[in-house]
Formats: sequence, C-alpha cells, structure tokens
Amino acid sequence: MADTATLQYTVDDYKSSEKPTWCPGCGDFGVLNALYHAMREKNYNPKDVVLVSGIGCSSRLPFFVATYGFHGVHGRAMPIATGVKVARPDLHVLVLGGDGDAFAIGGGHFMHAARRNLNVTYVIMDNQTYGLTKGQASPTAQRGYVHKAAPQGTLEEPVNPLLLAMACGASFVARGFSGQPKDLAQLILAGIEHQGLAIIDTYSPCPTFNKVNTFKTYREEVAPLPADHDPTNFEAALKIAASSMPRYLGVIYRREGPSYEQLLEQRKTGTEADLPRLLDSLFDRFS
Amino acid sequence: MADTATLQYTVDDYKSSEKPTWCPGCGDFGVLNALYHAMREKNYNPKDVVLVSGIGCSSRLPFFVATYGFHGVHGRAMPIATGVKVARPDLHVLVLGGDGDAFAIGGGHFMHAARRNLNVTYVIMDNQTYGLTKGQASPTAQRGYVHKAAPQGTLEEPVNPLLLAMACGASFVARGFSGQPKDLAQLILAGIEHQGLAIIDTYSPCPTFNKVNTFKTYREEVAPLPADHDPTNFEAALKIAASSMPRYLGVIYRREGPSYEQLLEQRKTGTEADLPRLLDSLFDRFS
Amino acid sequence: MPKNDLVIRVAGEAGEGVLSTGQLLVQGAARAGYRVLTDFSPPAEIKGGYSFFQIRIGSRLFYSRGDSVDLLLAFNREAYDLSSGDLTEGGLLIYDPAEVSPPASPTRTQYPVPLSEIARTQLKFELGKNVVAVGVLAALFGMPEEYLRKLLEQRFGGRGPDILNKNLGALEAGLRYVREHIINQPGFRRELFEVERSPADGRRIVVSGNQAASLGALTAGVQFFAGYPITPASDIMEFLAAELPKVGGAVIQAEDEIASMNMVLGASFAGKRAMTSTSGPGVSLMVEALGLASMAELPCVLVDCQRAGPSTGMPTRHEQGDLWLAAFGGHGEIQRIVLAPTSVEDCYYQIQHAFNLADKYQLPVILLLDTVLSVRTESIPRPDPQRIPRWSRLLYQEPNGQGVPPHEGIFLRYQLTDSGISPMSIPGQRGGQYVATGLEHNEEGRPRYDAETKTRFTEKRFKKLAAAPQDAPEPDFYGDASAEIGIITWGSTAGAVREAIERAAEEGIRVAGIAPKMLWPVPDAQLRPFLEGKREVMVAEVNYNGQFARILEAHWGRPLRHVNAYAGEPFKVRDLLAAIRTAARAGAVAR
Amino acid sequence: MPKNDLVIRVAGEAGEGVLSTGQLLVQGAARAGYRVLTDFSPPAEIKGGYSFFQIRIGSRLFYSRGDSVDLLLAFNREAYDLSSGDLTEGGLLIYDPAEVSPPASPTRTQYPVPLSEIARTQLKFELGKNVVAVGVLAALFGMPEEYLRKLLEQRFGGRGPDILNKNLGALEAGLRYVREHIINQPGFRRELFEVERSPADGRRIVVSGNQAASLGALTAGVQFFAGYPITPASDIMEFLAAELPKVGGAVIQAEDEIASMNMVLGASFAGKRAMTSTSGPGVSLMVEALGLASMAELPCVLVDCQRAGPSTGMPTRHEQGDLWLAAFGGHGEIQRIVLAPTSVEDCYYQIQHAFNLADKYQLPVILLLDTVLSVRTESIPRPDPQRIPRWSRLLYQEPNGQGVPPHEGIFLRYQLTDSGISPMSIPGQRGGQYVATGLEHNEEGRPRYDAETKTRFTEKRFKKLAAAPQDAPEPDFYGDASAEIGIITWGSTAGAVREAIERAAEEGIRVAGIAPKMLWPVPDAQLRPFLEGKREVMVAEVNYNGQFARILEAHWGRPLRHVNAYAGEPFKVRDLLAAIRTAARAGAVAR
Ligand SMILES: Cc1ncc(C[n+]2csc(CCOP(=O)(O)OP(=O)(O)O)c2C)c(N)n1
Ligand SMILES: Cc1ncc(C[n+]2csc(CCOP(=O)(O)OP(=O)(O)O)c2C)c(N)n1
Ligand code: SF4
Ligand code: SF4
Ligand SMILES: [Mg+2]
Ligand SMILES: [Mg+2]
Repeated sequence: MADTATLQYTVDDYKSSEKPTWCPGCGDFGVLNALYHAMREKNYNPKDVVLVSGIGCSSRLPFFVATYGFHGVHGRAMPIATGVKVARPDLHVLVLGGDGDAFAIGGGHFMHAARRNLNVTYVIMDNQTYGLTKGQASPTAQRGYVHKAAPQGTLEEPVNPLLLAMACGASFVARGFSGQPKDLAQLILAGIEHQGLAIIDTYSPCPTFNKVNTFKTYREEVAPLPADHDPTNFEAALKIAASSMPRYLGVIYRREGPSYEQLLEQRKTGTEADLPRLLDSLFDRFS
Repeated sequence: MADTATLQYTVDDYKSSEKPTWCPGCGDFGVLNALYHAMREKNYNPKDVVLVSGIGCSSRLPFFVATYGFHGVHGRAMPIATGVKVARPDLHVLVLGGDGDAFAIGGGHFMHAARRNLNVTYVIMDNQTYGLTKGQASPTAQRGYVHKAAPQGTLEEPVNPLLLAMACGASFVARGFSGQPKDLAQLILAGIEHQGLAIIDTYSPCPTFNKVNTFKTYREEVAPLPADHDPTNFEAALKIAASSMPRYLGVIYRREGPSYEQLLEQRKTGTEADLPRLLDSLFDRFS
Repeated sequence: MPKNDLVIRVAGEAGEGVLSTGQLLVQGAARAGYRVLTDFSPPAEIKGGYSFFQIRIGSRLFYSRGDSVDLLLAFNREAYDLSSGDLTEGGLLIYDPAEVSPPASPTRTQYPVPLSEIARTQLKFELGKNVVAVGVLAALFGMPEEYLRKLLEQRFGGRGPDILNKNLGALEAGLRYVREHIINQPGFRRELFEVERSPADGRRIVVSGNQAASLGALTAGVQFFAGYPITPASDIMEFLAAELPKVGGAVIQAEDEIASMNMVLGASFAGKRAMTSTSGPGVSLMVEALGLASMAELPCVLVDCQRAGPSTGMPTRHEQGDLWLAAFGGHGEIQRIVLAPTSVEDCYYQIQHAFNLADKYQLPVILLLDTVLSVRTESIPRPDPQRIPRWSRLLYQEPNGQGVPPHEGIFLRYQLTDSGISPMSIPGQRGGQYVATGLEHNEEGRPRYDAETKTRFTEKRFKKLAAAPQDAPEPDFYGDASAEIGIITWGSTAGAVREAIERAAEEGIRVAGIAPKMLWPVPDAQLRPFLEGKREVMVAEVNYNGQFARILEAHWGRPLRHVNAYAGEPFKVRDLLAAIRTAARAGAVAR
Repeated sequence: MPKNDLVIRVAGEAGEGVLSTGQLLVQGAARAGYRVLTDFSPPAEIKGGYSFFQIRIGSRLFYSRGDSVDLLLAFNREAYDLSSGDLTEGGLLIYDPAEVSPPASPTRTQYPVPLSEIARTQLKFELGKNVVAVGVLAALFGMPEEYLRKLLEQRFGGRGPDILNKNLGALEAGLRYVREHIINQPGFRRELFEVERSPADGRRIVVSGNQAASLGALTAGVQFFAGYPITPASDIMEFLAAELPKVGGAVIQAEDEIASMNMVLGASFAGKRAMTSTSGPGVSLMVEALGLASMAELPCVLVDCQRAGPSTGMPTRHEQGDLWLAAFGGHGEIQRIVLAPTSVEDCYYQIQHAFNLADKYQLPVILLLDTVLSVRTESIPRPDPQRIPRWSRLLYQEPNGQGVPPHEGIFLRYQLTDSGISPMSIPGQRGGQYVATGLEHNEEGRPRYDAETKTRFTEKRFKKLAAAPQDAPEPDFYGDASAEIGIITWGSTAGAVREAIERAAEEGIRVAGIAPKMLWPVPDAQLRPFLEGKREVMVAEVNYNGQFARILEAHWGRPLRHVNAYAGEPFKVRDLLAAIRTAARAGAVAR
C-alpha cells in the first residue's frame, strides 16, 4: 500500500465507467454519492475496498464504484461479506443493498451478522418496497401499503430495522436519509470508523413504485436526534429505536468492544508456514 | 365436532403409543407433560389439533402426541404452521421445537411469523445448544460456551429470544421453564388463549451436552416477574425483555388485536361455490 | 389479396408506452377477429433501455412470434438501431422524425410519422402519443376502427368525457395521418400490409401464459398460494392475490421462497389444493422442501417460470434451463412429476393436470413455463372449465358413529398398497391422526431406520412415480407422423418447431414432431412409438446441455441429435428449418 | 495357522461404550501391525438404542467391513437379538450373562463373560467394563498385550496413577478371564480366532474418512471453513475448528447452510482456499450459492457426506443418493465438478485434487463422501503431504511501478481465452478491480443481456467443464482388465466391488472393475477403454435410480446393467458376487 501514502484520491477516482441504471429521482443516487464522499474522506485506495451487495435496484450499486465488488444473490450479502472480512481482515468491507435483501430473504443473516459483530459497514437502502420487482411490500413497508400482491393493502406489522438491530446485539445502529447526503456521508464515515458492525438504515425513496414514502414525506417526518440523546445508553437508545415518529436520523446506539475478526485473529496460534509441523503432529496423534 | 361436546378427555388421550426417545433427564419431558395438561384443560379433541415442528431432539415431540402432527425440515416449522393455519383457521395449531430450529436456520421465519401474528402458539424448547447434533452452540448459547466446533468457546453474543420477539412485533411474549411444569402448562394455556402468535421461550435443559445451563443453574437463576409488571406496557416489557439476570418467567408482553388469519378471512368475499361465476367474469374481462 | 400473417413490432424506450401501445392494439385486434400472438422484450433495467412489443397478426393460428418483422414502428433512435436489422426484405418502417432520421434503403419502404409532434402540437395531449401510434398501425393493416373506439370507450369512459374524447381524438389523428400521407402515396403497396381476419367467433380471450396458468389454477380449485416476487413469475401471485379471496382462498407474500414452499406444504397437509410460483433462483431454494413433500407424500404444485440462468443470469430473458433441477434437484432419491405446456392456451389446461397428478400420486408436480410463455399474450379460444375433471386425493374415510378411539394408534397413513398410493387423512378427520415427516417411516408414519423399512418404502414411493406416465396428458403432434425425420421438443419451443415443420413441408421435406407434456418421468408409451421408422431424431430445446435430450438418451440408451439455442432468446424458425434441411440432406446422401 | 481376516463386532446400547471399546481395540491393533477396517452403526436416537462397532482385522488389506461376523461380543439382549443373525457358521459369541442367556446353538460356539460383574464386584470400577471387554477380545484373537498397555498409559497416564492402574487392572482382568475360562476349554479351537499380523511398518495411522478429508484439506492449504452442524459431516468442521487456527485459518459455525456456502464464496473471492462440508439437506440449501459460484467463476470445495434420504431420511444411515443433485442441482446451466474417493486413504488425496481442480477451473467442486466412508476408521499408510502438488489459480499479475490508474476500467476478469480460463484478481491487487456477479456479464464483469454475450459466455464456461476430465484423478482398477464382465462403481462401494471381484476370481470368474474418481463431467478417456471387449458392464451403487449408471447411459447412448442396493446399508459382498455369478452364467448360456 506504499502508493497510497502519497496519493490523495478525488471523488472521481471512486466512480466506475458504468453509469447508474436507476430511474431518475431514485434515492439510491444520493446514497451512492454519500458513499463516494465517505470513501474520499478516508482516502481509501479503491483496490483495498470491497463492496458487497445482494439483488435489487439498490444492490446494483457496486457496479458504479471503482473498487472491488461482489454482487451476490438475493439476501446473502452479509454472509458473503463475512467470508471476505474473516478471510482478509485487511480489506475495507462495506455491504450495500435493499430493505428486501436485508430483512426479507436475508432476515436470518441480518440477525446473526448483528450478533457476530464483524468490522463491516452495512448501509441498507430502505425504500420500504421491492423496487426491482415492481413495488410489492418489503418487510419495512407500512401496514396498509397497497401493491399488486396485496391490492387491499399489506397486513403485516412493518419491521423496525433499528429495534431489530439492537435486539440482535448490534454494536452500532444508525439511520440516514438519502435526501440529506452530507449527513449521510458523515454517518457512513462514522460507521466505517466504528470497530464492529455498523448498521445504517437509510431512507432511499423509490419514486417509481412507492408513492406513499417519498422524499417529500420523509422530509416532513425526519428529525435530528434529541440533543441530549446518549447513544451509549442502551435503554435510552432502545426507546428511541422503538419510537416510530418522528423518524430520528443519526447514531442511535453505539457500543465499544472487539470485533469478531479481531477475536478470531487473537485465537490464531500460527501461520501457513506452520503447516508441515502441524501435519506431522497430527499424523503422530493418529498413529 | 358433535362428539366433543359430551366428551371429557384425559391426559392419556393425548399420548401416542410412540415412546419418547429423549435421554433420561432431558428437559423436553417436562414440556411434553405441560403440553398434555394444557390440551386437557382446553379439552381439545385430538383430531382438531396440529402440532408442527422442525428437526432436533425437541422437534420429535409431535410423535409422542395423539393429535395430527407435521415434523418438517430443520428451521421451517413456522412457515409450515402458517400454511396450516391460513388454510384451516378452524384447527388448533401449535409449533414446538428447538432454539436452533427457531433462531439459527429458522431465524428469518421467526421474525416474519412475529410480524404476521397468526393465532398459533410457539413453544421454543430452549436448551441453549444443538442437542441432536451433539452439543454445538445454538444462537442462544452463552458467550464462551465450549463445544467441539468452538473448542475455545463461542464468540457471538447470544440471541435474546424475548427482546427479539418484541422487536419483531410479537403480540405475546413469555418465558417458561421445564423445571416448573405446572406453571409452564398455565403459560401454554395462556398462549393458546391469546388471539395471535404466542411465543413462549422455554428453558428445557440438555443434560447430555450442555453442562453449563442445567436444571440446577436455571433453578438458581429464574425468578417470577416483578409483582407490578404490566405486560401490556410495551416499554416496561421491553426493559424486562432486555434484562439478562434474573431470568424472569411468565408473560412478559401481550397486546390485543386481530390475528393475521382473521384479517385474511375478513377480506374473503366469496366461497368455492363462486368459482364458476368468477371464471366467467374473468374470461369476459379478457375478451 | 390481404395477407394472413403479418409481424408488427413497436420498439422504443421502456416506459414510453411500448407495452401499452401493443396491448391496446392486440386487444382491439382480437375482438375484431384477428388471430394474435405477441412477445414482449422488456428492458434490462427497471426504467430506460430498449424494449419492444411484437405482434403477429392474421387469420391463421400462430405458434411463434415470427423470425422477422414486416412492419416496424420505431419510437426513437435506439429502437431503430437495434430493431431495423430484423425487418424483412421489403418491410415497412414507420419512425418519428423528431427522434431519428433513417437513411433511405432499397430493401425497405419507410415513412415518417410525427408522433410526438401530433400529440404535442396538434392534440395538446402528450400522453396521447401511444394512442396515435395505435391509430397509425391500425390504419396500415386495415383494422376496422370501431373495435378500437369501443375499447377506448370501455377503458376511459369511466374517467369523464374529456379524457375519453382526447383519446378518441388521438386515435383519429393516427388513422387520418396514414390515410392522408401514406396509403394514398404512389408506390405504397397496401396489399403487403393489409391483414385478413378469421371469421370472428366472439369466443376468444387475450391472455398471457401466466394469466392462463392463473386462470387454470383457479379452475383447478386452488385455495392457497404462497410466493415471493420474482421476474417473470410475480404476476401469477398478483393475479391470484386479487382473485382468490373471491372464492374463499388466500395468498401470502412470504419472506422468501423457502417459506413459500413450506407454507404450501402446510396448506396441502391441511387438505387444500396449494401452489407457489417462482423462477429458477426460487426453485433452487425450494428443493429441500420439495424433498420433504416427496417423503411425506404431500401433493403440491410449483410453477417455475424459467428465465435465463445460471444464478441471477438474465432475469428478463428466455431459457429452458431448469429441467434437470426440476427432475433431479434434491438430495437423496426424490419423486416428482415435471410437466410443460406448449402454448398459452395449454398453460390453462396443464396446470389442471398438475393439480390432478399431484393429488393422485401425492407428490410435488412442477409445471415448467418459460419466459416466452409467461409473458407473451395470445388470443386463445375461451377456456372450457369443464374439460378436465377434478381428481381428488385418495381420502381416508372417517368411521361412522361412536366407539371410535378419539386418538390415533390405528391409522396407516403410509399403508403399503399395490399401487403405492395410500389413503390420506386430513386434520379434523376422526381417527386419521398421524405425523407427516421427512424421516424414513413405517406405515403409521413413525420414524424407522431398519433395512426392510427403507427398502420397502423406497419401492413404494417409486411405484407411484413409475405409474404416473399412464396419466400423462396427451402430447402435441405435428407434421407427418410417417416421416423419417422426427423432432422431439417441449415448452414454448414447440411453437417454433411446429412452424418449422410446416415450412419444411412446403419445401417438400416431411418431418414429424412431438411435444410431450410430461417430461419426467419419461412417458415412454407416448414417445417410443414416435421413434419407429425414424432415420433421424432431433431434440430441440433452448438450453446448452440438451437437458431433455440427455434424459431420453439415458432412458433409451441411444444417442439423439441435440438441437440447441442458448442466446437468451427463443429459437428462430429459420434455425430449426436449417437443422431440418441438414438432416434431410444427410438422408439423401446416405441413400 | 492363524487367520489373515477376522470380523469382530461389539454390539450393545449406544453410550454404553460400544464406540470406546471398539476404538481402543482398533488403535492398539493398528499399532501392533494388524491391518484394520471398521464400521460403526450408531443408534437411531441420541441416547439409547442398538449400536455396533465392527472391526475387520488381519494381515491383508481390507476394502469392506465384511458381510458376516466371526466374533460377536453382545453387551445386552437387544444386541444379541439384532446381531446374532449376522454370525458366520461356526462363529464365536461372547455375552454378558447378567444381561442375556442365549440358547445353545450347533452353528456357533458361545461363552459367557460376566463383564459387568467383573467390573462391579471384582474391580469396583463400573466404568471399566469396556476395558475389560477390550482385554477379552485381545486375548481371543491373540493380540500382544503390550500395545494396549502402552495405549492406556498414554491415554490415562496424565490423569493420575489411580485411574491408570484401574484401567490396567481392567485390561488384565479381561485377558485373564479368557485365558482361564475360554482358551483352556476342551474343544475351543483357538486357531479359528487367532489373527496374524502383517510386518509392522510403523508408518500407519488410524483415521476415519472425515478425518482423512480434514487432514487432506489442511494439506491443500485450506484457510477458511464455514459450516453448519449435520450428521455425518459435523466432525469435519469440528476437526478444523481445532486445527485451522494453528495455521492462521478460521472456522465459522454459520447460522445455516445458505450462509455457510455464501461465506465460502466471500472467502474465495478474497483469495483464500475455502470450503464447507455438509450432508444432503445442506447441499439442497446450497445449490443457489453454488450457481453463483458457477456464474461468478469462484473456486470452492464442498464436501457432501451423503446419508440416506430423501429429506431428513435416516441421518445415520448409508446411501449414495446425492450424485444427481451434485451434478445437476441448480437452476439454469451450471458448471461443477464432482469427485468421489473410494477409501479412507483416498479421502486424503481426493480432497486435494478437489481444491486443485476448483482453483484451476474456477468453479465449485463437490467431493462426495458417504456415511460408510465418513465414519469408518481404517489403518492407512501415513499420508504423504508432498504427493499432490498444489495448483494455484491463474492469477492476475499486478503491474509494476507507477503510472497505473488507481482504479478499474481495464481489468478483464472474464477475458475470453482459448481455454475458457481467465486470469483472476484478488482484492488488494492494483488495477484488478472488478465486481463478481451472478448476472450474465461481459469480459469486464459488467451485466449485459444481449444474445452474443449470453452465447459466448455460456460457451466459455462450458469450455472449462469440457476440459476438466483431462485432469481427472486416476481411477482405481480391480481384477482382470481383459475380462468380459466389467463393473463400474464409485465411492465406498468400490471396496465391496473389489472384494467381490477377488472372490469371483477364486471361483474362476474373471471380472474387471473400475472406480473413477471424477464422476462429473464424465472422464470419457478413462472409462471408454474399459468398455472394450466387455460382454456385460454393470454399474454398482447404493441408490435406487442408478444415478451414475444413468449419467453414463446418457453419455454413451447405450444401456448398462444397474446393480443397486437401497436399504440404508452398504452393499454386501455376497450380493455383488451373486450379480457377478448371474452375469457369468448368462454369458455361459449365450455361448
Ligand atoms: C432467490 C430470489 N428471489 C427473488 C428474487 C427477485 N428479486 C430481486 S430483487 C428483489 C427485492 C428487491 O427489494 P430490495 O432488496 O428492497 O431492493 P430494491 O430493489 O428495493 O432496491 C426480489 C424479490 C431474486 N432475484 N432471487
Ligand atoms: C438443513 C439441515 N441442516 C442441519 C441439520 C442437522 N440438525 C438437525 S437438528 C439440528 C439442531 C438442533 O438444535 P435445536 O433446534 O436447538 O434442537 P435440540 O436438538 O437442541 O432440541 C441440526 C443442526 C438438518 N437436519 N437439516
Ligand atoms: S424502481 Fe425504484 S428503487 Fe428501483 S431504480 Fe427505480 S426508483 Fe430506484
Ligand atoms: S441430547 Fe440433550 S436435548 Fe437431546 S434428548 Fe438428550 S438431553 Fe435431550
Ligand atoms: Mg427496497
Ligand atoms: Mg436446542
């Protein structure tokens, strides 16, 4: 990484030659921009970054970035990122994808990722719908949301990503909004700097299909955290996370502690060079 | 169901001729017994009950009961139960299975079952380990739990089933203990009577593999809920659910409201007899 | 003399009305008595990108979308660039001069039609561009206007006279433009584009394959559907979500495909006809639950709207690549039936066979659609809901009267019978209690691991599978049964094969075709006679491996000629014809 | 004269020490220079239930556990009931008279040994019963005691002199009892049970197939393992969990199999050799991720410890039922290599081939073990970690010096090459940036849906698969290559086939056998010569469908004779021999 020491990257260095395929007005543009800026702030060398995603409009994001990327299958971004980070703790790993990817088909992995606490930043581009498949209810869709697969409105309680993350033991829980890209960039930066899994649920409207949760409604509903909010106070954070309106933006909860791959590293007692010796001792044990 | 009006069932009527295959001293015996008693209290006709489970020692339970049963695949008990209950709201549906089944491979379904809120009772036989596969850490295993797949102890934060259930919007959240089978029977009964998904996380020790969470340790760690606990107060319940010691037993949280299949029923505007008319109108629409 | 077969393509930016232009035209044409078969090529991304709607229209029945285009309407430059190569020699190009200025070409006729200009300036109704385009096309192929007017009245009548009049005005503008600037031009050969109708029978409907399958499922009495959105299957779920509650059924949008399939098993266990639909990635996730259905002997129907794979592949593109997965995807030795309809109409009937076979043999039936079948609309005869009688499961009979033990201990859910089929109880039936399980089990359904149980129950389950071909739905037969050249095919490829066989006959090459509807287990009694007297047998399918071909090769222990395409598109009739010609020449040489 | 082949079975309640008795005996015997091959039949439930440990012991190499038992030690009544039928004519039965009183029988010799009585009353050491049993058996087959003493010293020496002495005392008691009450009896024919050793070469180890595979994975340089517990695969994960951190690697117990396989792909993408292990139900859940690996061209190794299916089936029982799933389970058209080792020793080497092939061809390799291979222990030559050189991936070469764009835009991760194999970059390599994806893509890895891309990249991926057989590991060959009867087999069934061929030779029937290690794609160059001059070719495998047989039938377009067992147990040598005899007779008649 010698070459990084001297280089100062610009935002353009993080842009790939592939042009975003999103609809005009899609919230995901703002998230992409915030990401470019957060990476620039860190002055990351693109070769040392891996962006992992699943399937969905939002999950296309890695193609538009000049780093390494892994556009996996639907719902499995977190397990893939886990493999990358555990295998190569030296890499900067971010996960980006949709609310469907994170909480529907990927819901089980989300829970375990939170408890595992790898040093990874997870930005969920939450448009409260399945954009790519044309607007069906995602787990965060509000009750009564009308779509083709529920013409009379969806019946389930929406998932609350913040509360869920906290219940699963996440060490960093935040909410952002694509309509406030500068704050969002700062939030992503804070997530990157957090030692452990940083979960950033980010409102990123889908103007094409979700006509009830829009830039306009979000703008009316979001609010900064109460000035006295202490994100290191679990109970206070739980209360904020559980509240539904206003939609608080910022770092709801954070807790310090070692990350999963750090703990794994601590347990390593040798390197690949020790293999011949290990094999010999194992063969002896079995003879 | 005419015959049920006059009949008074005994506990033996719920026992099948298949003898339990659990190790001597397994906590699951107590759960089975509590279940027999709860069903007897309800005077359920065995023909109208369906017990659904996944795979694990605990999931063998339906074979020992003289009702209908569905012993599915690992982790999918809740989806199967969903199909049963939505298809046939007249049946009494209970789900019984292990902590691994519920929170590891089945974790995603757990979350969505909670938000969906079917009128089903889910008894999780939580031994904080995978009994059937010989003692590896389950998601509820405590941090540091030593087993063959983690000889230096497990690194993940344990899942907190109560907090998780609440975060996912569950309408009834309780904790039981196989060592207190009478209370457990009452808890199951309360769950059955609750209109909606009743989640009862139940300590059911595995003396064969889990040597750290035993009847003895549980007995020392459990406590009745504080006398003034109001299970209808979400915030108070959240606090109790989030606390780790003592291990409170009882109904932590409950909320009234329609169940999912009730909402579905309300939306039905016809019956199978309306099919010919529906088809005609559809063919017309397409011509 | 008017033509009996014309291929029209409307190409442009997705979202710009390609789809709505096409659909309006098709519905009007179908009412007017034209036969229509369409195909839609959606854009690769949600919004933006090249997309086209193709309509084959005439007085005869069609089986494929047509290899090349007689009349192209290009909304913009990209549409012209990507579509003009598909124009037939002598074809007609209509373009919007505000968007593109194509060079003149001796191999085609071309006329500008200022679509956006007319809509914007003349009509002051920018959204009306598509209706103008409909008028333009209708005038060109000579469709009676009243059907379109009526359609617009039905569609917009409820929205007030202003909107309706604007749309009627747009239609009129399109029709008029063609009359005044094209048809009256010297050298315009109207007869090349005018299309004749078939005698209007008034009993046809226009639906896609997914819609036909949904209608068939309703007809079969489906009461439960659980699914997860995925291209190109989602609209089956969406269709049923709107209609099932009207007959007392329910649709659940599940959290994923694993949940969907397990929900279906729960509903089936509870006694209902239950199904799911998905595409390849979903099927991959369902194989574990399908294995459970094999072992617990639970009927269920899975519709796989195949798309181009592997993995996420090309979600909007065509392939018949899931056959092996459908037949063999599962650990251990599973039992499944795989069916494939060959046309939109067939979707309606085959799904009913799927439910019947699932119930009779108590196992999963997978119905393989493919992108072409799923999305293309066709005018088909009004379906006959009585044609296929409903078979019920072999049900346990509840004993009459009293004196029956209130609990289990006696019911043999998996009774060993000659046919392998055991009576099945459903919850609520007195004395029928049992536990459905994925473990190996005895007649009572209790887990048993001894060698005899394993052997006998494996044989029981396979006995059912071996018997299933006796109930295989009738195959389609094409061409000349006594020909020396034969083509076996399946799914939507059957349409192109049929046309290729007809074209070959015109060239004097005799070919026989067969498209079985049951692909697995192999319906030997249907297929084996087809081999007789054949010098050359080809198997045509849209995949690389020749998946059905290899199944047949293993089954018969003889090699077959594989004919494959794997470009994410349906077969072109001309490519199949080329394969036929090669086979015919080889025969001529051999003689 | 002592025998060179004796089958001993220790049968009793699981948990009562069947396993520990067997293992102690085996390790001692192996050190003493006996060749051993074992099999363990675990109980159906966690605790309780009949279970046995079978040891085949002698001076020659063994390939199967033996059809029948020469020396049975029955700990209890159920063990006697379920095992005594497997005794050979003239076999020896040892039983605990406190538990069971078997009737005398002319077809066997039998002696009571009061195992529990000795342990309880004489030794005051109830837990010592198993060690007493070890002494009993050792004395019967004439094993030198010092190896057992040494073993006990190693095992218990660290736990204080009291425990060690108790165990040594128990051993002595067992030995003595046999000397004083059995061997000295008139009529006891010692030579029937005394076993000869092979020259002790001191370079053998005793391991199970799962252990051998784990050792092989370490040797191959695996650095990452993710898995989810499942019978009979869990101990691979458990083994590696203990050992991988010693060489800088990591093991993750994932939340399910879907996560496991995706984690493996992440680690492989990041540049490490990565693997998972599971059994059938887990493989069913992994097929979607395996499809992603095919499309994104990521190397990975999956060990499938097959068990009896379908569905949950019989988790502790044997079957070779996952071959079709391994080769064909996946939507769309996937590329995978399937390998199967034939013996415990082979597990060690084949998994190294698996890693090499995965890296060379950049696709998933599935290694099919089966219950018998996974759980049985064998004494095998000390493995040679140098034998199989490690192949590396075709790696992208980072450019030297400066002047390289700091970001992507140039690297062709999926460059079209003659071999289909493209250089692969790993994160951290300058200029190698790309996005791995399951979408169809161009050389840069960007999603593209046009017909040409789809066609060319499908061909690219299948080019790799077509080339793989050139690197197929050598098959095993058995018997007489020039024979007219041939048997093709795979996996652990190869052992029984080999013995059957040897027995047939003793009867004067010449048979050739071949067990390829690569099952898919079909290693034609290895197998086709085997067909030459064969009048009859059988395919022997433990499944119902004849899964490998059908693959070969499709491949060659010719029928083969299927020889199958599907009882949840390995083939008996005598059943294979019967099939051979039938084939031989048919030949004789034909002549
Ligand atoms: C296994 C599988 N199931 C379903 C799909 C279809 N699918 C693609 S994206 C998606 C949901 C997208 O929603 P989200 O993750 O919220 O992303 P968005 O498009 O809203 O950004 C679905 C259901 C798939 N690709 N794979
Ligand atoms: C798909 C699949 N993966 C893994 C297994 C193996 N397996 C069976 S039960 C079980 C875990 C059991 O734990 P739990 O649900 O807590 O039940 P317990 O035995 O502790 O009662 C596992 C991993 C399986 N049967 N199927
Ligand atoms: S459909 Fe919605 S989420 Fe997808 S690109 Fe368009 S606006 Fe964005
Ligand atoms: S292993 Fe544990 S959970 Fe399983 S039956 Fe025995 S005691 Fe119960
Ligand atoms: Mg979304
Ligand atoms: Mg458990």
